[in-house]
Amino acid sequence: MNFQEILEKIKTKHEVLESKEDLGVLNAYIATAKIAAVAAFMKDELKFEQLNFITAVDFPANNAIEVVYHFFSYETADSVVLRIKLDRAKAEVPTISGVFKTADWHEREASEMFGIKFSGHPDLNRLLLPDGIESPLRKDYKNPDMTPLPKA
Amino acid sequence: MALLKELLYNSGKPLSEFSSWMHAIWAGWGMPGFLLDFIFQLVIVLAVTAVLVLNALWIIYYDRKISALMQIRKGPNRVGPFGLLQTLADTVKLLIKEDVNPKKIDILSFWIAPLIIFIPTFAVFLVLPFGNGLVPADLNIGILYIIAITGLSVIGILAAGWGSNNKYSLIGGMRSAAQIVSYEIPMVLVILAVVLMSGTMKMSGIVAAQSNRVWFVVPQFLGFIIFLIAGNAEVNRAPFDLPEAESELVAGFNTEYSAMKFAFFYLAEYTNLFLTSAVAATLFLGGWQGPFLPPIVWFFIKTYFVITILCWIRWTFPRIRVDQLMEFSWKYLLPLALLNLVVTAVILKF
Amino acid sequence: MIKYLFDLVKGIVSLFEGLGVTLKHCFRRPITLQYPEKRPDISLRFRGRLVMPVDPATGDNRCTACMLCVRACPNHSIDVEKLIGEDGKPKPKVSKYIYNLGSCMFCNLCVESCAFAAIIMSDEYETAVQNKASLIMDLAAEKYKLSGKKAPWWQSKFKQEEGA
Amino acid sequence: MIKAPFEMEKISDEEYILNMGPQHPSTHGVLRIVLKLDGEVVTGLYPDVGYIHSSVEKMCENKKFEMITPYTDRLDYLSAVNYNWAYVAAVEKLMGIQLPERAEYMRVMLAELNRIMSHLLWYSAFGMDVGALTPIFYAFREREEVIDMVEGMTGGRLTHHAFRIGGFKNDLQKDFLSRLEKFLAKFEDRICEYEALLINNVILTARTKGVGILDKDTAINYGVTGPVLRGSGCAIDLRKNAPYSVYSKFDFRVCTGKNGDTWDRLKVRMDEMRESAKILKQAAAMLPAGEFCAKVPRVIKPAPGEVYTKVESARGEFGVYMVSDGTEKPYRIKFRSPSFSNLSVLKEITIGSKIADVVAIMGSLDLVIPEIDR
Repeated sequence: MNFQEILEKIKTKHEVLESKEDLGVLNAYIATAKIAAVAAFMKDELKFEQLNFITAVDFPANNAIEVVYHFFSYETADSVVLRIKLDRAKAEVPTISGVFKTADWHEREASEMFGIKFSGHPDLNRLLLPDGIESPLRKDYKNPDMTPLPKA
Repeated sequence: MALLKELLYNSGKPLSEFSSWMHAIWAGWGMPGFLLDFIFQLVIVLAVTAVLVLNALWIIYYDRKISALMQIRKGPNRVGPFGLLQTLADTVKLLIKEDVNPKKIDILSFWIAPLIIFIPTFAVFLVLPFGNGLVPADLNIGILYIIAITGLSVIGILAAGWGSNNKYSLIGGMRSAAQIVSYEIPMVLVILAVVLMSGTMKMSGIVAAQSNRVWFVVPQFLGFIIFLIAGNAEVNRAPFDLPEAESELVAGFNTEYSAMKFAFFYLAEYTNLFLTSAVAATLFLGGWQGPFLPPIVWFFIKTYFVITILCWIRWTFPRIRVDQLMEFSWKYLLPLALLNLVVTAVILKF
Repeated sequence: MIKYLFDLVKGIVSLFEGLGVTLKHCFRRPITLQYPEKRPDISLRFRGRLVMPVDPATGDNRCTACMLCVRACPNHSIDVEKLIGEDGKPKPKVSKYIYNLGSCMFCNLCVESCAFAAIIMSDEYETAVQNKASLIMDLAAEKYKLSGKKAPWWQSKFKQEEGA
Repeated sequence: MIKAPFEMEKISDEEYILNMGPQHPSTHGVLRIVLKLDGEVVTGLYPDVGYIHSSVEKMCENKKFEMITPYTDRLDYLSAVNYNWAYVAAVEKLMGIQLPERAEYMRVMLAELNRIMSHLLWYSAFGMDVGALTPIFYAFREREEVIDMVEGMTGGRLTHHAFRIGGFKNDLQKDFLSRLEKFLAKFEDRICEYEALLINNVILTARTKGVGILDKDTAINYGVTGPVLRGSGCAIDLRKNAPYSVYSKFDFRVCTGKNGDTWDRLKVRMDEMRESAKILKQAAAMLPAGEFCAKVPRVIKPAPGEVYTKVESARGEFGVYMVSDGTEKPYRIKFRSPSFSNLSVLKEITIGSKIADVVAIMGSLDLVIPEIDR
């Protein structure tokens, strides 16, 4: 399937806000509240069984954090990226850990790294970071301990 | 020369002659006889202990060399010629190290555990016939004594596990207790079959019973195998090294032990290995009997043969799981040992 | 029942197979390398610590203090100070080449970036030192003499590799 | 690094908490597993990761593209070549660099040698986990040979920094192919020896068969990849399913297990070593002459865009998600590491088994902690 076909298929059931092609891979923007339903649709109907990863990209210029869901289908070897645009100040998105178990840890990681709240997540505890470090992967993160390496 | 030969080949007679000769002199000085007996026994105990400690050091070296041979490496070769002094150096290092007592330990059981393990291990050797008549104390119930005393070490392991105040130690101690208790039974049943065949519980008697007939390993082959397995389990060596399973329980019951106390455990472990092998050699391989060489040499050759087999097994097999360990003992070894006993009894009767 | 017995026999056979493997290895040559006395034969391209060897042709290092290696280093392990001549102007020569072994990750990017092959990853692999301060070293002052099989390779500016 | 949730819960009188790690002989790194135990039976489990989190992703945002390759070595120090590959392929895809044929084959050869290296280390470590102390010496004997070969090619023994963007820095060393041939000639027999010593041993099969059963659907649902997934009976291998580089030209089998238990995972890895040897033989025969590096601009500035490249590493699917904004440095890099997902399934397959099984199952998952923590 090329990206156009996949896009058409998603569009039959769910609304796609915006879409683009990036090196042959479909990037579809989904409404925030819809993500769990779309993920379930991807898994059950379109046979995208594998969720490769969930992460986020911070765009302070647009005041947006984009959550990226990367799917892969073992049958057709196609990839699809679903994206959600979030407000940087109020980043909250429903969890899809009920659909994909692998989302559990990936959401925890994205949550602590970007300060995104995944509402409905069963165990949104810290995964990798110790207490006291808040969303280090945001572009405006400043840590007083973070000094540049000494010049040799 | 003749005396030396006599001493080597038929140690009992010259020793008793020497003893009565000393008694005569002693009585001439007007001293009570029991005092001399006491001194004699003290000397014997010290001699046996010294021999065993040195022997344990040598076994450690031997084990390491065997493992090196199997693992295509060279093993200890730095301290002394061929690394012979390596284990001595290790022991000295352990003895002079700082003695660490962790917080919140049960100090009494923590301290007493190495001793409880160490002492019975050495006490057992009093009834082992090293050569013809070379028995420190030839008890009538020698084999019973061995079974009874070796059973004591489980208390030490439990005490170590409990006293360390460490969950790994506790699990290790518990595993060890369960393991020793369940493997003792098939072992005792096998020994019982041997006793049936020889008609005595005296260790020297069991050896003597094998002199005119074949060694018991032939009629009691199944028994010998069961004894090796159970004995291997009793000394907590791979594949039955669950109490100190490194990858699961860090070091099991000796997780918290260091320095001298650890050295005690270590020496006791290898002495136990020697003990099991020696008992196997005595019960099944004809003890000290053998042509040409002096009896004591034969005794050690046979013992080391068994040790080599146990080492070979240790360095080849993975560890067994705890429930399988119990299952193996109760479901396979025990019925087999019982069968062995019954068949032996029936054959002897008819 | 037959399957049970079959499995039992198979299990026992598998035990003896394992014993056979270890027994077979008893008669193979040990692979031990008695380390401090015998050294491993390390390859030509091995990346040990960074050195700035003295070129025997000129008796000095080849560095021109162009800072390419400083820019190529991923974790700022290299710092270069240019030689200031008597007239107060910087010369294309290095006065101090400071290398932090502690943060170096032996990626070879500095050597690859160098246009003059002034630096090379040596075959020194025993780089432990007593204190952290001695991890930071001045390579220009060290006047390292490259020897062994790396020397001709470096002489040819990494152009030609000898046989092996 | 948090307190495990069930620590706060009420624990019955029969149960207790055991901290396995962060320093424990069988967690293979700095991993803490909190176990709730009833005697020896595991009733609760909570993996606690992050002890060596080094924020590689943040670091990479401040590095130029060519500087990041050595960092990917350090994510998984056991199969560094494959990790290089995923990263380098991402940049190449963004820049549209076409590799010369020879470079592709060289990459395949190094990657397969690397897979053998990693599996051999796994084999020895697993032997240690289950209490067999001899396999490590046999496996390391072969591993040394492989490492020597890769060292001769790249210069590094563990963190090879093997690939550069666009190909290689050096050609294969002259004796590489002859050494490879010599090694492959005896490797098959050696694998049989390994299997006789450990994998087929009845004690081990009794310990691992029917233990830690991971069924197909759960595995896919948890995003498990690599030998663990194939052990569950899923014939999914990125080298076959989404062939990258020249993998489609080789004839090899995707090894799978039947029941998804621990033993299947072991067997899959042993078979995979054989398949890797097969690929190596073919690659050595097919290796074309020519250039080993493509023409790469001196300053690496990919076009703006996003890319996700994935390779089948020794542990599973390793992917690099890269966002470029057209500068010399990546805007965002995400490393999708296989052990991260593989560890998350541990709780699912361990509860109800014994402590010894936890160790065996963890060994069969073949975790490398730095790539989980990153």
